[in-house]
Amino acid sequence: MQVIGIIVSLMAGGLLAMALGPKSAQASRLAALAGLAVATILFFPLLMLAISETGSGTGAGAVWLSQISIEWIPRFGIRLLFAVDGIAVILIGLTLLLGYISLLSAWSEITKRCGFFYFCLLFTLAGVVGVFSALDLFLFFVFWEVMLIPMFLIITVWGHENRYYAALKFFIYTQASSLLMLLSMLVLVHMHWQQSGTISFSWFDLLETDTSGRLGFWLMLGFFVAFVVKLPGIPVHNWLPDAHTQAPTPGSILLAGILLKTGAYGLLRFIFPLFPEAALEFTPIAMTLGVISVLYAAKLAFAQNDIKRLIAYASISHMGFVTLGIFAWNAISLQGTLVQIVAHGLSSAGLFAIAGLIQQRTHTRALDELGGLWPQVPRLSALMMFFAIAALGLPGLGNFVGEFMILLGTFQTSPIAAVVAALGMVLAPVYALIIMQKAFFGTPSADAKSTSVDLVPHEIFMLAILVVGLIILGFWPGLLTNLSEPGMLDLMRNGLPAGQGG
Amino acid sequence: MNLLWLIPTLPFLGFTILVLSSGRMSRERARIVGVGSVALAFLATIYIATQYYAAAAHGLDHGAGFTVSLWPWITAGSLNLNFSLYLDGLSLSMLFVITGVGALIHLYASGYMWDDPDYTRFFTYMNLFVAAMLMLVLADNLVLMFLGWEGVGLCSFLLIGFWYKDPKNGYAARKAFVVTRAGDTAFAIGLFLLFRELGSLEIQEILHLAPENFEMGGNMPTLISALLLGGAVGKSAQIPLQTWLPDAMAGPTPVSALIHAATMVTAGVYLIARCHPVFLLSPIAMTMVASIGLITLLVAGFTALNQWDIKRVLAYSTMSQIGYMFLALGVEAWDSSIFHLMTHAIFKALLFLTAGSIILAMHHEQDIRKMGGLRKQLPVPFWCFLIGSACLIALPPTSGFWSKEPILLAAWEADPIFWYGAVFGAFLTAVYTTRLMLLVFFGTPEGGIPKTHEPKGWQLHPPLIILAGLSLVAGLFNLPAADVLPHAHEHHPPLWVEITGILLPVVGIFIGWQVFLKGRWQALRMESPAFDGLRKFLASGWGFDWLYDILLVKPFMALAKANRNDIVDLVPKAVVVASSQCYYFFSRGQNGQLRFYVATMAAAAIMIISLALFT
Amino acid sequence: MIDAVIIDHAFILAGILFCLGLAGVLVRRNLVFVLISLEVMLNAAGLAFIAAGSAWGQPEGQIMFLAVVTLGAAEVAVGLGLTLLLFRRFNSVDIDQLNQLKG
Amino acid sequence: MDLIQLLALMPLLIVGGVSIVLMLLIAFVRNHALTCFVTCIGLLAAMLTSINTIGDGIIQVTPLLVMDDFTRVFCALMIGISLAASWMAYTYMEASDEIREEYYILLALAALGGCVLIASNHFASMFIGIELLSVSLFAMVGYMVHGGKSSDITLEGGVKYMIMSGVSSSFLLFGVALIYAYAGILTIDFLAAPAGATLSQGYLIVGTSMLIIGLAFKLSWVPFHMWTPDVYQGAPAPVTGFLASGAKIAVFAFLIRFLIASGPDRIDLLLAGLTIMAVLSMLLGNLMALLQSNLKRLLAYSSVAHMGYMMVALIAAIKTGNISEDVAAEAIGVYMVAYALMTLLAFAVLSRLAALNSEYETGNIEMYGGLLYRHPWMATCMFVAFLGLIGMPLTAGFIGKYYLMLAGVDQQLWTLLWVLVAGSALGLYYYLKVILVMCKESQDDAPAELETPVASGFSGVLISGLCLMVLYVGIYPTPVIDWIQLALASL
Repeated sequence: MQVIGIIVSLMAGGLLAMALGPKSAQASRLAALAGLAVATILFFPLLMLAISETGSGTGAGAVWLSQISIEWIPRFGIRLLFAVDGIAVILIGLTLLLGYISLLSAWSEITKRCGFFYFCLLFTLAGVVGVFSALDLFLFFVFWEVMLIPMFLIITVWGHENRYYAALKFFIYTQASSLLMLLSMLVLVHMHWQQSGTISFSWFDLLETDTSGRLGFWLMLGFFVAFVVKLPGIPVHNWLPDAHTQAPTPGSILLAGILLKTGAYGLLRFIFPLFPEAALEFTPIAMTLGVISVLYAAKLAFAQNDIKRLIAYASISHMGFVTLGIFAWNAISLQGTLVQIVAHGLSSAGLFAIAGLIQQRTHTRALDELGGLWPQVPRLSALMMFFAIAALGLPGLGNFVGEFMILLGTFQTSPIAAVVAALGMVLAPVYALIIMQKAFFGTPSADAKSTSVDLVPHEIFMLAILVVGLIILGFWPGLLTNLSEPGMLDLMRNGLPAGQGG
Repeated sequence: MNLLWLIPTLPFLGFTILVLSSGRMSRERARIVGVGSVALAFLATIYIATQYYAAAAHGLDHGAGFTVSLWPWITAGSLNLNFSLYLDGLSLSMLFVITGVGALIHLYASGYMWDDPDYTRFFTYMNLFVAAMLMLVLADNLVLMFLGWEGVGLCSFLLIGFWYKDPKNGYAARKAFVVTRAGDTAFAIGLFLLFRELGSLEIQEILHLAPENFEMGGNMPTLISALLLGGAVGKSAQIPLQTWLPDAMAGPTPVSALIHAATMVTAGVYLIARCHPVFLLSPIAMTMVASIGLITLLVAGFTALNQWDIKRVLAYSTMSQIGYMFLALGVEAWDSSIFHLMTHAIFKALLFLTAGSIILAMHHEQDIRKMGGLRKQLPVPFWCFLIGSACLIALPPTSGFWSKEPILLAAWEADPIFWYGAVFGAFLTAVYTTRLMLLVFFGTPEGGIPKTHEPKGWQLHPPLIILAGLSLVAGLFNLPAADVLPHAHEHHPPLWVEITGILLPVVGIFIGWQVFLKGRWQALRMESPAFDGLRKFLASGWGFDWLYDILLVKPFMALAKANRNDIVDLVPKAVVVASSQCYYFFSRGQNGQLRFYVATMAAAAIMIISLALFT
Repeated sequence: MIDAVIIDHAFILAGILFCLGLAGVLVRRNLVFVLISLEVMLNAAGLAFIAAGSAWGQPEGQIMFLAVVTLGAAEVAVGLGLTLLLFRRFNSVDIDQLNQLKG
Repeated sequence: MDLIQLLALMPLLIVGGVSIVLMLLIAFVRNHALTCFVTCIGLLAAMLTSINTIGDGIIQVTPLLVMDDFTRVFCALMIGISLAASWMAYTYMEASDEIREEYYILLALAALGGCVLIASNHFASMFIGIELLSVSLFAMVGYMVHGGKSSDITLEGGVKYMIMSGVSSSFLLFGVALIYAYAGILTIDFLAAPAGATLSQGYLIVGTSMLIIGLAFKLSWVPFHMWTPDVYQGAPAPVTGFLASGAKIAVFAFLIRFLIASGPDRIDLLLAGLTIMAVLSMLLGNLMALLQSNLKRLLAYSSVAHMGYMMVALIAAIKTGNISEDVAAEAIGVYMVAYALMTLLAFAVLSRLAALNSEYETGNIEMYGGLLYRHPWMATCMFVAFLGLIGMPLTAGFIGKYYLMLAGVDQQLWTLLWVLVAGSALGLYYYLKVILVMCKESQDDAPAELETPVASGFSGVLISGLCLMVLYVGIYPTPVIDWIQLALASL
């Protein structure tokens, strides 16, 4: 029930911000903040419920924390089915947190048409929260597509130099691939209709359909393509670097922090449980894709000259680990995937926020034009150092815990994939530290316009939240993994083919 | 005993205070926090040690460790690691080395770095380093050790690249980080293999489970030990992954003393000592460890002979001394290798710090060709350097002798070839140490004895003197590590072996004296053009740098430059071109001619009717 | 009932008429003549109706023919209106001038 | 034709009456506002009567027309579309110096033609309906001939439509004649009625094919689509709106009735031709629209593509045999409603803007640069229309596309579904291009515009109404689905 409250309050906040927009930018910011605050207040009971569930510690807590189902289109058994389990609570929490971060970063960066910007921002958040909590496939698809529009607008209206190309590419990639998902969803529902006589779109009913065989494989492939495009996996990742370089900083934070996670969540929730046999058969190929994304994206990241583009490729490399973790499909790698998702959300949000701050100060993103920033902006550089280290997976921070658990889990299923992916850990410092070397160390290049003032309090506060988040995730991942324990075990049981036990 | 968690938290606390102050703290307060935290950690270690001995005294069976479990760290499925510290003889002795030598080096550094603008930043990194090293040593499970392992690597990166103005330092720092990270990846893969085979990553559990699950000499223990060895080799700068240590000298000298002599580089030795039951299960791994030690020992020895930078000579000598420790581990002289680790930490720190004073006195001049005859102007550094060199050469009364001798004897016991190599290494050490001594303190460089003014300050001399005293006396301590590690069986090699072991260094000193001070047998100095190729080869660390450059770095850079914007981008571009070509092709058909439209309509009609009729 | 053969002949004639009309529309450039060929095509259809009607001996055929003729007339009326406008605008009735809308 | 049957025909009568009343009204007083008002009220009355007579059972009025729920629902839709066409024409006509009143008479006649077509289950009434619809459209397409400089392209559009439509009607007629020769009856369920066939099967095949060719022209399926872009660009915006939605919906409604009437043993030979046409429509429609620079031409090709999408459901309907209770017919019905709403919304906004500056209609898409900042509400409505055409969820377009896909999946039409997915993926580009242009920050000065057009509020109401309906059908489609099911049940 609270989930609908969260979505509605976010939308209301957005509309209010838009209404107040023309009057004063400050009013629209406060309206947006109010919307987000109400959403967080509604989120807390859900969190408390989740924590109390894990209190039982034995992981036997109830899987589904809150479930609500309202009839929508009776002709096809489509229902407004919102259900939240441990995994969804964590991801919604991450969305709200990054909502605050992008709001804070939009405080100084977005000047024109603020009302409309906060409208788009909050609607993206609402769409993403919807994706994480919708368990009726039709409803999931609706949220999956609806969250695209505000993001598209953010890139188009407030983006940088050639934002139209980037927005167009972003929209077409995701929309075209989700058409494939729509097709496979419909065929799946049709199979369920033939096998069980009732037509329904709910995830719970569709779990029972027997999807072994050639058709099942094609359906799984349809879903897989849609999620890998969003993830993004290697063959279909080209939209991310362009979208990130051209999006405004709050836009990049949203895009990297949350929108990529919907792809990972989709893989987690829909591939294995609905198509156990097909997914098992597809695992080797998926793992090779994952490994290639890790290594190829890392190499590309190293070669980039634009900071945001470099960080974008770094995100692709981190998301390569997620594909690996999911297709290993055992308890350790799945929990690792969740930790990796949250950690990547925080660290890439931090990296993009700082890239934005650098651009605000030096009006350039090109690494060869930057240099010797450390003496001018020591605090900003120290924070950038922290996030760069988090990105390369230093133990004690969230990314390492995620990557380590994924690799540990993947090693059980296919050692070769894990070993080759572990090379990614060697390449990570190569691209992460190149930013530090080119932008922060060394002497400032001759024409560098050094009018940069160090961090302003609200910027530090924004980055501090992320730093604390990463450290907590690094030292106490238990806080997260306990929450998702029941949900993950239940998911795993559904994901294993009929034959194999738990 | 349950105050054990205090030891790593004190330096970490120092680190957090310095970070949060972020530049607003004055130098004095920064110094107190920086040095104080490590000193307090040392006191805590002493307190813990007294409790440890007290427990050992009334009947706690020897070698039994004491664990303090703080909170559940990573729990998922069958993996549940918790954040717990483990103390036993081995880790206690390591604690002594880290906090003891660390505190002295911090004290020295507070004077040495006094006029450096980023004073607080320096101590922030140093405290973080000590905290990470303590975490590494006290970790109860291998993943926590990995946390310390990588934390140490990070701090070495930060400290090597401390003077970031000069891009070369940045490059050296990144090189160190990436090379050690390669080793760490091997270590991580070893962990995965261990987890898959034994189902647990707790060190104590592994040490019990390993003998039961693996048979002696099987390929699983060999593979695991090889991987762990990979990690150790990366961190301790042994043969395959040693190219980063000489470049690491770009950092300030106290950093080189603390990290690249006393503590970090010994992490590999500690790892192998800690996991010795696994290594014992595969003789092949043991011989690998020993041979790596031997080869590094010799390669480093030869290279040190041809170095002109004072810190690089000491770096290569560290590399060769750690070679000795690996050799000791390889020939199952476990406790003597840890003992050598302790003594080496002391006298190598002493040598580095004195070198620091000399460099400071010579206005940051590190090239020993420009130095000479400094013994009068710098008395304290001269005597300390002399004692340090004596220990390095392992002359009888010094601690160096007490720790190196058993290694040689154990080497003979295991395999005479190891002994011959080790002894020749000792001879080389004697030669290059004497060379260093003479070139810096005796004789006169061409431009006359340079004007130096010795840096004053109460923080500089006391640590040197304490370290000098310790390096003389350290031979007598018996480390608690002995009761954890298996006892080396008594060596009783033939008499001539012992005598050559002792005499050869003296011969080395004599030759060094003759060649470098008396100027005889100039050919030996290999400066004539005939030896040019050989000298350049030896000076560059036997060409490993060149090799890795060709094998790895160049192809990666070329590949990166080749497709800066990745080729997969061509696919969407191709789709765009194809569809616009189709557009142009069909739009030619739409030419606005009415009669053409009717014609197409008629043609289509005929097609459909015929299709209907004839199919 | 007239046997099938005669009906076939009638329909062949109607078919030929239809194709001639279609050819007329294709070939002629003058709008008036295009309208005439349109009429020819419509009447061919009308003829077909009559033939079909007589084949079945039902009056529908001829009723349909009447409907065809009237509606054809309506069409041509509007067509001639447009021809008038075309002449006034381009002072010629050549339909090849109308090729501005393309691409 | 007793009283009950007459009353049953009430919606058609009212629409016919409207056209006559208009003619008389114009004879006395030429007042644009009054004419428009009368048309709207008349059409509204017709629509309401047809809506509340739903459920009165099937009344066969003369062998030609049948008034069952199907006719009532789709007549209501048809009249509603023409109401919208007249409503949006008011602002458009105010801005032009053309003589305005005759447009509404033609519109009423066209609506009447459409309703006759929908109500007909006899070839004679079908033919009359189509001819009435087409001939009135000839005049409407070429309506703005006297107006300013763009008049010669309107004339060109009119002539082209007239000739092509004439050819296609003759094809239609010849086909009907051949069918009549073969089956001996002129009602549309000739396939089901096994009259004593004396002539060879060939007559039937050629006859049906020519019938389908005639209808294909009207629905602008690909080989017969050549006229669509030129006529859409040439005709004035409200007429194009009506042409794109009204004309097509009426013919499609007739097709459904024809398929259901012809019962299970329909001719499978149509499948091959239809599948090819469907594939070509979907691919060519989208491909040709990719780099279009004129908005109306772009919408023309998009309508070709959308007709292609609807053919998927049509083919699925043909293959299922008994059509009434399955998904395919519903898919066609729902898609018709959705498509009509979206196209009308797009053209309503276009004609409203064309009233401000004729360049919006005839000029390049760049004219719409920065529209989001000059006319926010207009841009948002256009935005919703295009998102609908893309098939974005929460718009009617998505419900329509979802239904089509389900119908396709139901009959395992894998190739068609793949082409549908590829086509709509291609289609994304040009719809997004327009949306992007609207969001573009246009540096050069805004195009010269009249101050707010006359009675902008009047057309604003229509646009907002249509926009909300597109979203309403998208968010809560059940009422529309129930209507369509009701209509199909009574066939």
